[in-house]
Amino acid sequence: MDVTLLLILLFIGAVATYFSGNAIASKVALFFSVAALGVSLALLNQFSQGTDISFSAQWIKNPNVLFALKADGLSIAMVLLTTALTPLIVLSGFGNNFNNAKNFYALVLFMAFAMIGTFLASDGFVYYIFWELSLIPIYFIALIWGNGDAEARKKAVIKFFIYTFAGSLFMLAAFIYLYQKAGTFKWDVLVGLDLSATEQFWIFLAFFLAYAIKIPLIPFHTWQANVYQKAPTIGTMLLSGIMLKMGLYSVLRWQLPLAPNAAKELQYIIIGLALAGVVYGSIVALKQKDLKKLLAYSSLAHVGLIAAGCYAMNMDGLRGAVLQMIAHGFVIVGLFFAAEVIYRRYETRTISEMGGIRQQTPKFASMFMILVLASVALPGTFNFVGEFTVLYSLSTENMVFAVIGGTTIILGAFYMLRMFQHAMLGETNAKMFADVTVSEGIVFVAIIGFLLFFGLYPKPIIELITPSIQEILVHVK
Amino acid sequence: METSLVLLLLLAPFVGFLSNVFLGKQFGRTGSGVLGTLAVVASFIATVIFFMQVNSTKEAINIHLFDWIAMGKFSIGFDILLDQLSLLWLMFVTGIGALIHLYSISYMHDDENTHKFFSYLNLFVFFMIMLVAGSNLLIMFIGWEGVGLCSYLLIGFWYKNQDYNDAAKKAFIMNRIGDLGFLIGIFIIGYLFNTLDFVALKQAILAGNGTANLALIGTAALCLFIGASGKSAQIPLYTWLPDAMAGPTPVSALIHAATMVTAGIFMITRLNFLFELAPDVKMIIAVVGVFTALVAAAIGLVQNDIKKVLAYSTVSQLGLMFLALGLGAYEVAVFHVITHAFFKACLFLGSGSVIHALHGEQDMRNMGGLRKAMPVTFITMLISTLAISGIFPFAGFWSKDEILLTAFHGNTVLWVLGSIASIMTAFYMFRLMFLTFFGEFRGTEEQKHHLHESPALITVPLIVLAVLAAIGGAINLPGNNWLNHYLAPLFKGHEAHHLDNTAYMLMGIATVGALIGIGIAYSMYISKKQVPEADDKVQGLHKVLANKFYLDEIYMAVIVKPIYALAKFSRDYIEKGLSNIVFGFGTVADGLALQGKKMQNGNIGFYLFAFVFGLCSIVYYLFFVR
Amino acid sequence: MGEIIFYALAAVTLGTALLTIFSRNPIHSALSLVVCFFSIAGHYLLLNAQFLAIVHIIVYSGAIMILMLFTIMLMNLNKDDESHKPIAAKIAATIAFCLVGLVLLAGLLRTKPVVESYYYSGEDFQSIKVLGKVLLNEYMVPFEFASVLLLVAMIGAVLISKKDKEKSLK
Amino acid sequence: METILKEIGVETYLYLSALLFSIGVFGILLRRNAIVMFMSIEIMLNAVNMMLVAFSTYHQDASGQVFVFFSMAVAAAEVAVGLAILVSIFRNHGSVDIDNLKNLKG
Repeated sequence: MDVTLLLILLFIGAVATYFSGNAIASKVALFFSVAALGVSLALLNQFSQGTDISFSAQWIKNPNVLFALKADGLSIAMVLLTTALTPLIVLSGFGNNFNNAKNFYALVLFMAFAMIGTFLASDGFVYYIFWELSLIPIYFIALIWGNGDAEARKKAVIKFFIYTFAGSLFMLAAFIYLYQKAGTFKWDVLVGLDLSATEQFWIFLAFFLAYAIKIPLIPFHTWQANVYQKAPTIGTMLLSGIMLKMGLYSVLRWQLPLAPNAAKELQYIIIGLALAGVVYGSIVALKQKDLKKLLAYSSLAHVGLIAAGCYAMNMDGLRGAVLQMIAHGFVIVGLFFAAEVIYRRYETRTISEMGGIRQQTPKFASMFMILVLASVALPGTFNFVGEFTVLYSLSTENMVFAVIGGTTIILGAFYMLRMFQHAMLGETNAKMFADVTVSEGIVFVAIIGFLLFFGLYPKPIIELITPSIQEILVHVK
Repeated sequence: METSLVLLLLLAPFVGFLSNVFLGKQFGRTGSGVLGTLAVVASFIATVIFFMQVNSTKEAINIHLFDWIAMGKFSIGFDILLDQLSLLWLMFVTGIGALIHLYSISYMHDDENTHKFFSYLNLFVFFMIMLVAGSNLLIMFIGWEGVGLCSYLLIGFWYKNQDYNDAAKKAFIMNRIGDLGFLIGIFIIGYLFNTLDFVALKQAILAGNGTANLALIGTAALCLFIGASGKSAQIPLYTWLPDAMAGPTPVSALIHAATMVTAGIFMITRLNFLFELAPDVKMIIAVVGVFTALVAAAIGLVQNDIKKVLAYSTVSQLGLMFLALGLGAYEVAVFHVITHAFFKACLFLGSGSVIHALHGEQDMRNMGGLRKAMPVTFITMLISTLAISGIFPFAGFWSKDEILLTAFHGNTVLWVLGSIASIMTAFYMFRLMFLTFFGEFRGTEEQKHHLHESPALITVPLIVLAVLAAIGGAINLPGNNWLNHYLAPLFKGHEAHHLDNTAYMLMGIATVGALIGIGIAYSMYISKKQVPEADDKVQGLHKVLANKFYLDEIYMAVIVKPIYALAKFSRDYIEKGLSNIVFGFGTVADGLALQGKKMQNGNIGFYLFAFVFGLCSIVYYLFFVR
Repeated sequence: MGEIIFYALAAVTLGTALLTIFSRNPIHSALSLVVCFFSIAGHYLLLNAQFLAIVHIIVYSGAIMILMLFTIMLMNLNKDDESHKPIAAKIAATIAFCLVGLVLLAGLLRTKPVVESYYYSGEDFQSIKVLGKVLLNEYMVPFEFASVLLLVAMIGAVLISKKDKEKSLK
Repeated sequence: METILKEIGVETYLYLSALLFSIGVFGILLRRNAIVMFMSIEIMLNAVNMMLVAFSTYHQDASGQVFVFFSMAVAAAEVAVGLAILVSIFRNHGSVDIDNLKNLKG
């Protein structure tokens, strides 16, 4: 058994969902996503027993492209993040009625397929294909099933598409250049190349543009808030929960090992940019009226911190970044789902039109509260483990970084609690708020359970990712 | 055996929390209260057992539960350290905690969310135990943030009132400002010593490893102190504590008087070996402490809300404790923490009893003459008031006197300021007593009709605490110094002061000062029967004090408003601007296309000319350039 | 002798070419061009390419120019009705003329060293017989393609110049 | 058989054809009558043909002449189609003045 099984399963799932009826599409998609989760857990089991679950075969002779999928701890962790979130994301759609549900869920599964491919690919060409492939489903999901004015949505989504696509083109150029030098796209060979300082500089910048737009770092983030707001919540979850992590993962997997010297050269500038994103995102989030937009900016702040950890380029930074990626993936999905749960009942995303929900559904309020607390990295949640590690790594680089990055502790609490107060507390709302349904409850409980368990016992994940991070660090140093 | 007992100590309140969250409604209001109380009592019993053991063996108990976070150069275990200091703290955390739980059964009986209240209280105790018993800085930080969370939840317990929610949010965020300092301190310590474990840290410092960079150690100590000042409400982060009185009164007693706010003192005491390396920071601590004591006492002089008076009194007393810490007299600070926990908890619970009797009335101008209606409350509060004022032989006398004695030996200016603060304490506390319990009742007829002594569940904790407030000083009487000996393993040979003439003189001065304060209060509120004026009539210094030196307004104008303005500006302009830059690329491409379109003007002559020109260029290149 | 004939022919060629482009009347242009083509055929003869000279006369002077004359007459363009081009176009045309001339001449001047080394071996390479062999052996496929091309051009010309039926009905 | 090249050299032919080509360019830019422009194109084509023939003789290689042969075939085809197009344009517009034909304008 190797990792191709996972890809095949998800692809078949997407096709099967497409050919199933609209009525059962969500269930078919759920079945396949759960199956994918099971397979990925089985793969994890094999991997931890030392079995090699990588896959490699010649795909194209000229240019020399290998269909190479490499599963190390880091990839498996990201794959598990995807396969664990996909069922939850599919399940979270159970409360919505989508037109052409079969197309919708097929796209969701297809997106999971492409993202897993991105996480696994160890051949630059294959990686690039999966990277761009993941853009297509989310484009249609946001465009067709999004909300709000159709013209504004179209504008936002097309901007997103062109923006990210344009950024990726530079990455493609960098890959082609590397191919010229190496005669192959294979990761192992590419990272072993001996590149001059100038070459590294340009390659770093080319990759940086692609990733800075995807992650996003300021000032490349302008697509984010609008798309998050306009996309259907499932699309937002896919984007914020997993797709952002593609950019961060790629920084670790491709950018840093390929151009380590350039990365060191530009380290302070980029960490500065990332941390500016932390502060800026937090401050902009303070005055957002739309709940989804607020969460989008909070996401901007959090990924800024993760990116800073990546570019700190030491053990703690990278490890903390990976932990925080996973933690943030879960918590942001939970938070967007909470926004969706409110929307289903109140038909609004404007915070000032909510309020007083806690009295009506104490259960939902408690779960939302825990997610908010996880998002502000309260110790005991998984987010704290990641955030602490990242901040510590920054402090070993430069204490000023840690202080600036640490403002997220204060500002994050500021905007999240402010939002929570106005959305959930206060006098009982006149509008009816039905209690959470079973499917909604499962999503929340699964996410919260994950965050709390690994908050206290992150050791399995740390042990899973550490060897591969060490391998990356070997190339970086 | 030890491990399971530790688990009992740690998890009993957590189990109480869980069962109250999930099953609290089924238990009923009393049931959930009893459950919560029993959970804390279980912890208390476990603590007592450990206390006896450690007291006899003199050896700390260190238990490794599991590995938590692995860092690059060190790993952080989920470890519990039960030594003299943490057990002492646990004793009064769980002990007073149990009493306050008991009290709350009656106090919160009429609330619709009683089970939630108890679950939060249990959770608080759980986190407080973590804070105290954690064997490294990060476990302590879990507890540290956790108690902040519980404080947030309990201040905003009546969440329908947005003012209360604001107070809760303010408390949480101001705490977090301190927490950032704490975290930075942790980072520096980890960076310098490659460990966060207290025992290892102490060994490293005593062995002189990693202590070369004194400036960095000083920074770490300062950052940790910022953390402490956030949690323990010192200048400039104290403004959340008076607002925190929005929570139910037992919460104020437990969290905002007896336990959580002393976490800062605990942390500094815990890391005393580190602070000893940073004398400058110690000086800062002492100065901040004494100024906090003064400022808070001054504000306390004119407050009319009974709980606000107590809140400022707490801030002021905490300031005195920090003064002691800054002077290196850690055991003195610990002593005052303990006595303060007794009498301040008693005072808060007493004020709760009064508020309960008056159906939520908190303004002292509408009280008076309650002495006859509520004798038990009156007596217990009187004892505690005498204790806090530093009247012989109550507990506060001994501890406060030791602080002042230390200050006198350390720095006379600090002593003078500390003494002034303590005279003011005597004044405003007796002002509170006189306004509340003496004279005529000034409330409505309806309230007067319902005046009653509180039930036993309320009075019993009061009596217990009052007794402790009366005799609590016995744990560290001069000459006996049990506490000093008990804590001796923690500190680097700090000699207790001998009872010499100076000491007697200072005791005399302190007592006389306290009596002067009481006398002024007596003459104003008993002899002249003054009642504080309405808020809008006060003037001059009085007005400044009544408005708390306008500190909240200043913070609002200097910090919060600019951040909001920046947020609005960013949202409305910077975001749009950045977005327009991105769209700008599109616009430029569009414009170029338009220009290019113009070139396709359909004029064949022009095309041909361009063609010929291109041809010439190619030929030129082929023949002349290459 | 040959030199004189060459220069006379060259003068005729250039002169009629200039006449072609400067004549107001398209008919005059066409007639000048016919003369021009004949002089070019003379050049071919000078260069010993008799077959090409004949083909040239047949194709150009015969077929193409007749076709053009017919077209001109069909369009009734034999009167001088062409309005003047703007002065800018004239300047542009002059500039282009100078530019092309300059570049080409300058380019060709540079090739002089190679060009000078002419010698004549006396081998027969351009008689009809040889050309026929080359054409139908070496250039067999292009030759066939050329015939296809002509066929297609014929069909295309007929189709394009056919009257649009619907339009004529209107 | 002796050729003219012995006397004047191939370069003279090159100058001649270059000048002829330039005249063609001149004409095509100067005139706006599509038919005269056509004639200019023919002049240019012939300039090139002439050069090809000159070189063919110079190198004593038949290929150059074969090429001219093909070039003539193409020219014939071009003229046929081009004139057909012109006729069709004339029918629709009533003139062959290229300044009136601006449908290509973007």
